[in-house]
Amino acid sequence: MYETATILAQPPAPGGPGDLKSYLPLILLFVLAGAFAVFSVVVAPLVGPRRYNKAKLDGYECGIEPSPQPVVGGGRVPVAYYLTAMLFILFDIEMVFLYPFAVTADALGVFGLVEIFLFIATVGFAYAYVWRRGGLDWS
Amino acid sequence: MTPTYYLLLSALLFTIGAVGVLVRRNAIVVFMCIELMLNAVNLTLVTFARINGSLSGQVMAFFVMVVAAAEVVVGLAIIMSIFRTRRSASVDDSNLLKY
Amino acid sequence: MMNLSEGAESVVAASGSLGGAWLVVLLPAIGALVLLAGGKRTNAWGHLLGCATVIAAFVYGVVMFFASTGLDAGQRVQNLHIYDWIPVNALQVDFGFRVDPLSLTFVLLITGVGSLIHIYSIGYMAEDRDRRRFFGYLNLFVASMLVLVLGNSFVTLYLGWEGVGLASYLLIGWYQDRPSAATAAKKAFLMNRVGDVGLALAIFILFQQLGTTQYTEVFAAVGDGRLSSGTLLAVTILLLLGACGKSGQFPLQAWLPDAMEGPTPVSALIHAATMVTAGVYLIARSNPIYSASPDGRLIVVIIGAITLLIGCVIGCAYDDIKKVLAYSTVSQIGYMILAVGLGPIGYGLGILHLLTHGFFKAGLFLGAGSVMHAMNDEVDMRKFGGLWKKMRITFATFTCGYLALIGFPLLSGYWSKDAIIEAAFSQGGWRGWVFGGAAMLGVALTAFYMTRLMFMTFFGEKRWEKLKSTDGREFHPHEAPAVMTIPMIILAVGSLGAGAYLAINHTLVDWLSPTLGELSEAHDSPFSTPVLTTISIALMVIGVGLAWLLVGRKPVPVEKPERVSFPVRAARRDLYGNALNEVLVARPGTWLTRFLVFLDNRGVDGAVNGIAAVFGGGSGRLRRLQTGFVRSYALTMLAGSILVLAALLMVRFS
Amino acid sequence: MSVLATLVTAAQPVPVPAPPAPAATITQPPISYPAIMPILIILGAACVGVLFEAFLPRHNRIAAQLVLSVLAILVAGWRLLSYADEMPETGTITLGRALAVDKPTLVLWATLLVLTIGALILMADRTVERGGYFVADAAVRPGTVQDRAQAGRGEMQTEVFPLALFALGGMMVFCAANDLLTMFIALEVLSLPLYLMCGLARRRRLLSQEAAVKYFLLGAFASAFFLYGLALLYGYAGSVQLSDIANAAAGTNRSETLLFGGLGLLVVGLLFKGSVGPFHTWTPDVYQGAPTPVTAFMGACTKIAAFGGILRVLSVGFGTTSWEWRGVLWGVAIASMVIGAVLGLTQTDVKRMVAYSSVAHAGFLLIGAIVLKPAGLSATLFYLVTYGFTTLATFGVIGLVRNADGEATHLSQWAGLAKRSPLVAGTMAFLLLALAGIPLTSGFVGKFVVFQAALSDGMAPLVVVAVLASAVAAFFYLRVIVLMYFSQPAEDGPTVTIPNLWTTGVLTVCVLVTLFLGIAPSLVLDWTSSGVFALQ
Repeated sequence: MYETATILAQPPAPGGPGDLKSYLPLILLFVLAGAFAVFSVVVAPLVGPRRYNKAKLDGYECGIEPSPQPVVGGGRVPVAYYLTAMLFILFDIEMVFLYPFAVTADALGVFGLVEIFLFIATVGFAYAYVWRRGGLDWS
Repeated sequence: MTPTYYLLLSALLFTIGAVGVLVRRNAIVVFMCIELMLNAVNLTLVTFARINGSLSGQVMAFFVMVVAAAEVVVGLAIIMSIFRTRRSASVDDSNLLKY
Repeated sequence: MMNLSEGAESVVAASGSLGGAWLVVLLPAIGALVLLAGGKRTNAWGHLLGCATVIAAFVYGVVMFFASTGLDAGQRVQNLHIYDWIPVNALQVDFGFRVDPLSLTFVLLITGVGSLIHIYSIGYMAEDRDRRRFFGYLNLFVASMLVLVLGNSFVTLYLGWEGVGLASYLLIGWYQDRPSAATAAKKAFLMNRVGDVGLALAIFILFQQLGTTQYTEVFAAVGDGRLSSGTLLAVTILLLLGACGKSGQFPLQAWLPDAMEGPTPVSALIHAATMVTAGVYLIARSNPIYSASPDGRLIVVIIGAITLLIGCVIGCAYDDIKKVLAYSTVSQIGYMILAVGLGPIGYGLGILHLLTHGFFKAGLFLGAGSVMHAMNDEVDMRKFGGLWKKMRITFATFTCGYLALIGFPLLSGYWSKDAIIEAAFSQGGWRGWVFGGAAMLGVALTAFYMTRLMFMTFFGEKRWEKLKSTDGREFHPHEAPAVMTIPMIILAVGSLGAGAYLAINHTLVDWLSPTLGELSEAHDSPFSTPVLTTISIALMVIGVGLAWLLVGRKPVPVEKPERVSFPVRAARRDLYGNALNEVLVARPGTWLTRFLVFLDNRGVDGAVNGIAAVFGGGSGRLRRLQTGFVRSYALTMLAGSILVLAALLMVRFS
Repeated sequence: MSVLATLVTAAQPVPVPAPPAPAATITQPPISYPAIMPILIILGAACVGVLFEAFLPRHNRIAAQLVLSVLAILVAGWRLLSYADEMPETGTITLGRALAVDKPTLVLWATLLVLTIGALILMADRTVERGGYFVADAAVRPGTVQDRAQAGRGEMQTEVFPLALFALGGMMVFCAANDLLTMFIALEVLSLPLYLMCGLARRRRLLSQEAAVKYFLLGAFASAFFLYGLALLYGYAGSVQLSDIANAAAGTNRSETLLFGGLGLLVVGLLFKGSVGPFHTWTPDVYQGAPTPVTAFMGACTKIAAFGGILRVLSVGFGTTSWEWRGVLWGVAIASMVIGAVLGLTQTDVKRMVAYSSVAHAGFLLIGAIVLKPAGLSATLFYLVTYGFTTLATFGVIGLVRNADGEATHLSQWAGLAKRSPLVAGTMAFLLLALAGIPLTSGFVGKFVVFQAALSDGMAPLVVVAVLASAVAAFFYLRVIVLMYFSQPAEDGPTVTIPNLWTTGVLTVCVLVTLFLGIAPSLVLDWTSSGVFALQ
C-alpha cells in the first residue's frame, strides 16, 4: 500500500529507502503514460489500416456529418466565424483580471485603479487594431 | 475529501493531455489536448493554494487562463491558415520539413 | 610575467631590438591583409608586396639575431608582453612572444627560406590568374607560423597552429578544378584535427593542473615536480599526438604525401621546410616536460623510428617525384622526432637536422618544381630521363640537395644525421641497437630511393621525347628563369655548407643551450664515432649502388608495370636467375613495400575514412529520426522529459 | 491500472489549514522605475506600433515602424547604460521581487537590444527581394492567383515590427524574472510573436506555415511542461520565488519528489527554448521554414534569453541542490553536443545545418550553465554574446544568396560561391570558422573560457567530450567552405544579392565583433565577469 499522502506531508528524510514509496506512483504514472504513448505511436501505423476519412479529421469527432465544403471560401463555417470566436475568447478572458481587482478594489487604493486602467488601455490598443483592420466587419 | 485526490486527478489529466498530443492527428484536437494539460496545471495550482493556505496559487491560475486564451488565439490563427491552404487539419500532412 | 622563472631558465623582459619582435609577425600579417582584402586592385604589385614583407621580416629577424648573440647566455631568453588576451579571474592568457635562441632560429628559417620561396613563386606562379591571392595565403602562412614559434604560451602556440593549418589547407586545395586537390585538402584538415584535439587536450590538462599555460610558469612547475608522472605521461602523449598530426608522423602521416597536390612552392615551404616541422618544434619547446618523463620520450622515439622507416620504404615505391620527396620528408622528420625523443642528448640535434633539412629539402622541392615547370607539370618520373643536359642549373642544385640528403660526407645531412645516429646508439642496451639500427637502415634506404629518383629523372634515356603530356602537348624541357634558379642556387649553397657551419664546434647547439639546455655528450655507444661514420657511409654507398644496379643500368619502362610495384618488376628483370638474392632481398622487400603502401592507403586512410564513415553513416541514419511529423517530435520530447525526470528522482532517492 | 486504483484508495486525509482572510489593505510594492525603464520603453513602443498598424496608411507603415522600433531600442539602451552606473553593486530586485535587475541582466539586456536592432534592419531590408522577406498579405492562401499577385507586390506585413518588439520585451523580462510565474508569462510573451513571425515568409509559404504550426504545437507542449513544473514547485515551496524555492530546499517537510519532479519539468520547458538536445527537434524544421531574418532573430536572441533564464533558475533557485541534478544535466549536455555535431554532418540545407550547429552550441552553453560559479556565469554570458553576433551575421549572409525562387539554401547551390562572390564567401567562411571555434575568432575564446570554467569545477570528462564534439562539428562547417572554394559553380547557380547599406552595416558590425572578440575579448569578458546574480 502506497501512502500517497506522504507526497505532501513527509519528514525531510534525505535518501532513505523508505522514500522510494512516495515517488513511485508518479514515476509509474509517467512510465505508464510514456509506454502507452510509445505503444500507440509505434503500433498504430503498423497494425492499423491507413485510411483517412473526413470523420477522423473532423474537428470534434462527434455530432452530425459536416456538409460538403466549397473549394473556395471558408468551408462549412466561414472564416469570419472563427475570427469572431477568437476575438471573443481573447477579450472575454482578459477581463478575468477585473474580478480579483473588483474584490480587492478598496484595499488596492488609487494605485490599483491606475493599474487596471492601464491594463484596460492595453486591451484598448488591441481593440483599436482589430477595429481599424476590419476584424469586426462581418462580410 | 482530501486534496490529494485533486492532485492525482490533475496528474491524470495532464498525462491524458500529453498522451493525446502524441496520438491524435487532428491539429485542433492536439491543441485541445495541450489546453487540457494547461487546465490540469490550473487544478494543481488551485489545490496547492488550498493546501498551502495562500491565495497566490489561485491568482496564478488566472494568469494561466489568460495566457492559455492568448495561446488559443495565436494557435487557432496559425492552424486555420494552414488548414485553408491544405484543406486538412492533420498534423501528419504537414511534413515537408524533415531530415 | 617577467622574471618569473626559476629552475634552469632565466627569463627577462624583452628590450632593444628584441622588443620589436612583434614587427616580424606584423609585416607578413599586413601583407596578407592587404592582398586578401585588397582584391583585384592589388593584382599588379601584389606579388612584390608579398615578397617585400617577408624579406623585411627576414632582415629584422637577422637584426634580432645579432642583437641576441651580443647578449650573455643568461639574457637570451626574453619575454615580450604584448597584451592580456583572455584575462578572467582564474584564467590569464597573455598574448606575448618569447624571443629566445630557439624561436629566433625558427624565425630565421621561416623568413629566410620563406623569402626565397616567395621569390621563386613569382616565376612559378606567373601564369596563374590568382597569383595575388596565392601570395596572400603564403603571407598568412608565414605570419601564423611566426606566431606559432614566437608565442610565449601554449595557447598562443595553438593560435599559430590553427592558423598554419588553415593556410596549408587553403594552399593544398589551390588547384580547385582538380577533385584530388579538394580531397587532399580535406584529408589534411581531417587528420590535422585529430592531432589538434590531442594538443587542445594537453593544453587543457596543463591548465587544469597548473592554472596557467605560459611556458615560463608551466616549465617552472614541471621542474618543481608539481605534476604526477601519470599526468606528465598523458601530456607528453597528447602533445605527441598533436605533433604527429602536424608533422605527418605515424599513424597520421598519410595526409602529407597527398598534400603535394598543392603548388610546388607550397610543398617546399609548408610541407617540407617549415610547417611540418612544427611538431619537432613543439616537442623541443616542451623539453622540460619531456625531460621529466622518460616513458613519454620512449614513445616519441618509437614513433620517430617507425615513421622514418615507413617513409623510406614507401619512398622506394612511388614514381611521382613529389610523392617520393614527400615520403622522404616524412622519413626525415622521423629522424628529427627520434632525435628530440632522445632527451637532452638529442634536442639540439633534432633542431640541427631540422635546419639542414629545411635547406636541402626546400631546394629539392624547388628543383622538382623546376623540372615540372619544364615538363608541362608532369610528375611521373617514368616519363622523365636524361634531363641533366637540358636543365643544368636545376641538375646541379638538385644534386647538391641530393647529396646532402643522403648524407654525403661533409655536406649538411652528413653532420646532422650522423649525430642523430650516434645519439641513438648511445641510448645503450636494446634501445641503442634498435633505434640506432633503425636510423642506420634508414641511411641505406634513403640513399636507395633518392638515387633511384636521380637516375629516373636526370639520367638514362630521354623517354619524354616519344611521349606527349596528358593535355596533348609535346615536352620541350628548358631551364627555369632566373627568378626561380637563384633561390635554388642559394638553397643549394645552404645544403652544401650549412651543416658544417652549424655543427662544427657545436655552434648551433651552444647557441640553443639557453633554451634546450646543454648538450650532454654521447656515451655508452657500442661504436666509436669514426666507426659509426664509416658504417653509415658504407651503408649509403650500398644504397646508391643497389639503386644503380636496379635502376641505373637498365632502361626504365615508361608504363608502370601493371598491378605490380616497381621493385617486383626490377627484381624480375635485373635479378633474373639470382634466386637467392630474390628470395632473401627482393621478395621480402617487395612484400614489405607493398604491405606498407597498402597499410598507408587502406589501413591508415581506412581508419580515418572509417571514423568519418561511422559518423557520416550514423548521422545519415539518425537523420531519418527527424521524420517531419510533429507527433514524433513531441514523442522525442516526452521521452526526453521522462528520462530527465526519472534520472533526477533516481539520483535523489537511490 | 491497478496502480492507479492503489493510488486513489490509499490516499489519507491530511489536515488542511484554512486559507487566511485577505488582508484589509494591500501595500503597494516599491517599484524602481529606472531599473525597469528599458522594458517599459520596449513594450510601450510595441503598443504604439500596434496603434501605428491601426491608424497609419499602408505605404507609411514600414518606415514609421522601423524608425519607431529602432528609436525605442536606442532610448532603451540609453536608459540601460545610464542605469548601469547608478545600480547598486548587488543589483536591484523590484516589482515585489518579480524582477531582478543585476549585472548579468544588464549584460543580457544590452546584448539583446543590440542584436534586435540588427535583426530589425535585416527584416526591413527590401533590396534583396522586392517587398522584403515577409508576405504582403498573410491571409491570402498560398498557391492561389492572389498569392502569385502578391508575391510581386512591394508591400509586407509590417506587424512583424511590433511583434519583434513584444518578443524582445518578453526576452528581457525572461532574463530578469525572479519568480517562475513572471518567467512563464515572459516565456509566452516572447514565444507567441515568434510563432506568428515564423509563418510570414514571402516565398515558400507552405514551408513557412508548416514551421509556424510545428513551432507552435511543440512550444505550447513545452510550456505546459514548464507550467506543471511550476505548479509542483509551488506545492513544494509554497511560493514560486526562486529564492524561496532555494530556501525551502534547505528545510521543509514536503516531499522532495515535488522538488525534483518540478525541477525536471521546469528544465524541460527551458531546454526546449534553448533548443538543447533531445528537446531540439523543432529547431531544424523551424529554422529552415521561417523567414531568414526571423531565423536570425530567433537563433541569436531566443538562445540568449533562454540561457539567461536557465542560468538564473539553476544558480538562484537550485544552487543548493546542484549535487542531485548536475549529473542529469551532464547527460543532457553530452546528448545535445553529440546530436548537434553528428546530425549536422549530413545536412544538405544550410539553414538546417546551422540549426544543428546551434544544438551543438546549446550543449556547450549548458556546460557553462551548470558550473554555477562566477567563472561559469561570466564564461556562459561571454559565449552567448559571441554566439549571438556570429549567428545573426550567418543568417544575414544566408539570406543574400538567392536565385529566381528566392533563397538558395540547398548546399549544392552554394558550390563555387567563392568564384561568384568572393566577399560573401569569405565572410561566410569566417563566420563558419567562428562557429567552429578556430582561434582569432570569438568562437574560440568563447569555447575556451567555458571549457576552462568547467575544468576548474571538476568537469574534465565533460570537457573532453566537448572538445571531441567540436572537432566533429568542425567538419560540417568545413564542408561548406570546401563547397564554396573548391567546387565548380553550377551553371544556374544562385547569385548574391547586394543588400542595402543598412544590412551591409549590420553584417559588417557583426563580423567585426566576431573578429574583435577573438583578438581582444578582455573588454567584454571584464563586463560579463563584473557581477553575479542578485539573490533575494
